[in-house]
Amino acid sequence: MKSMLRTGILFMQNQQLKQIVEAILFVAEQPLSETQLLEHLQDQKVSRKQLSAILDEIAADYQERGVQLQQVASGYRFQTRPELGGIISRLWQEKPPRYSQALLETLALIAYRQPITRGDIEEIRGVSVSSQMMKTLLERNWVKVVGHREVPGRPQLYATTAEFLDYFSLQDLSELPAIPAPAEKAKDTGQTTQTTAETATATE
Amino acid sequence: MKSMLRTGILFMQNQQLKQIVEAILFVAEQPLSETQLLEHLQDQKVSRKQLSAILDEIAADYQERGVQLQQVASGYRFQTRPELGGIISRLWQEKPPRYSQALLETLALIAYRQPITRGDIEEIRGVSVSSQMMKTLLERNWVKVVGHREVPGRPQLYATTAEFLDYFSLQDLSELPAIPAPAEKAKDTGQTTQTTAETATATE
Amino acid sequence: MSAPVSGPNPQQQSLPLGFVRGEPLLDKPEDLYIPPDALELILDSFSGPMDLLLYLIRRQKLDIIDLPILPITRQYMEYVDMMKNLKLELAADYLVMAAMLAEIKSRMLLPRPPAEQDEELDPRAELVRRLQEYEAIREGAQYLDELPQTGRDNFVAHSATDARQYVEQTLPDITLAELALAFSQALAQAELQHHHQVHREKLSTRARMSRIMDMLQQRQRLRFAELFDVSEGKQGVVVSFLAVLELVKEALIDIVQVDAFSEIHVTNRDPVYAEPTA
Repeated sequence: MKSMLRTGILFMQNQQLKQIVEAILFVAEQPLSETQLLEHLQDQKVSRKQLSAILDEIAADYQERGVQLQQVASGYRFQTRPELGGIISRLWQEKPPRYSQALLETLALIAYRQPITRGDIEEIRGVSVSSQMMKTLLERNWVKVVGHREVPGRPQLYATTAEFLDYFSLQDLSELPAIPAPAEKAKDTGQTTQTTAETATATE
Repeated sequence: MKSMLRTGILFMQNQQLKQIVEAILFVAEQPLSETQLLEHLQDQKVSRKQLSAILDEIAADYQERGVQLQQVASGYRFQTRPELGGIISRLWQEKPPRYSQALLETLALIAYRQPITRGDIEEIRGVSVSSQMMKTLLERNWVKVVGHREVPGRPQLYATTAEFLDYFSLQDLSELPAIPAPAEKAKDTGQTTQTTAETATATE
Repeated sequence: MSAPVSGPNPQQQSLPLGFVRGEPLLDKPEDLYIPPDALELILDSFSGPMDLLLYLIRRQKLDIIDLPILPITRQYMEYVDMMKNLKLELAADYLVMAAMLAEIKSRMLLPRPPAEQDEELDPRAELVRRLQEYEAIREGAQYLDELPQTGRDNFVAHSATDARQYVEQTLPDITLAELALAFSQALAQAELQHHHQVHREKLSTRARMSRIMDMLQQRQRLRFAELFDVSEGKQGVVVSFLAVLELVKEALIDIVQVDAFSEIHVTNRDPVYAEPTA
């Protein structure tokens, strides 16, 4: 009878200790070592051995859960299951940014007027083309340098890449939508819209 | 045999969903609403009903653990058992903030009698409300300006926020313990009283 | 209005005043004697004149509804007088209340014509209303203080995660339609800037150059004849020819003829150009 009572108390204590250790680990900003945990549990008079057992129990409890008790160099911490990384990462997934009008026009000029130098683009657009913009297009692998124009300074000539065609699901450049001549554009808005709409559908 | 298999697959799916929901809630920086959770689970094709059941299961799983699933105004979050507060707060050197009687009274007036102007607060408390105190409440995001009363000077109307409810682990204002309704103003009709009470309920 | 504010409730009476530096300040100044150096503490312990007023009423176990204005005013004034001597700036709000109490008192002391008496409200009514509301709010403040607070009673649980490494950097999307639109916008811009005719002329050769380069991008080697479209007429052939010459001049293409009178081929210049060392 007495021993049953004692077991009961021990169970209670054990459960409460588990709760405390668990809660501390979930609230701490850093992993906690056994020594640090023992310090926090001074008032509970826990032995190192007892703590080890409790940590083992917690680890077992969380074996099949979304987060697990993990021992790392500086101690214990809870961590999400490794295989959930992909799904969880959506929490931080940001909406893709948008390219500026300047970048779109630069890319369009390279696509429709390749091979073309930065100077050519600047002349047509009437504003300077930033190095950052060219870098973005080169990094995206939509644009590459195909040569140099043999004039003073030997400016690089830009052209579009196979990746560019792939991205827009084009077989070759001749499939680029026809552009209404600038003069007609003002009158012929209906046509433009249609072309645009068709192409848009084809792209998706 | 087939049905056993099917049950097995369902169990698997359910367990995995539980793991995902659990993990997401443990790493999210803010409480997550059911709608937000459903968004994160788009690929898993979870219905709202299914999610509700999963959340119930998780809540039950954690019933006796050191941390528990808690529903607050802006959604679900895991938080430590209330009775462990004392032990856990000792982990940090700094004492948890204690709010002055003046601040609590001001906050209570806004919570129970919202929307309310600073003038109203001053009238009831018989003392001018310092700008510092309003700044503290606004900076803690417990209180926000929800409009202006259309009287000369157009004083700002204050109301409590979802963060206020989250802080006190409340889901909505109706969970605040009831206090006696405001007495009618000597000159006014009973209309005023009723309006105030209704508005307070409708706000959140 | 349903809840009458009960006066002699010892439970409530002991709650409101709170603590002054850890010492409960309940019925201590029973006879209203306040040692001068304790005044500041007492001021701090009341959150305002309503608080003090309520304290005085409760201490006397009096009912708010039947506010005994004369003794309360007298006691209140004694407090305020002491404050005035010591901490005037702190007592400003208390003075306003003192004035209000004095006004109510005087109105109650003055005899009134019987006709007026029916209509006019009890001068205490407004103060009673505010006291009742204040008492309710103080109850609410008490409730708030007792609610579990995040960071005091419960703590938000967080788990570490390695999931951040799976966050993909998403790149902006463009549709063909956007690209085409951007091109026509760039051209429209150019139209505004350049003289119409010069521009046209220049573009036609350059467009043909691009087309030849385009063709060479898809196929390394083209027959010379493929560069010309007879349906374009003489002018078209001339433009194509000029474009080829320009491309050769700019060293972008090579023209190859193995033997005399054999087929002429146009090839892309050395692919080495694509490399950064070029």
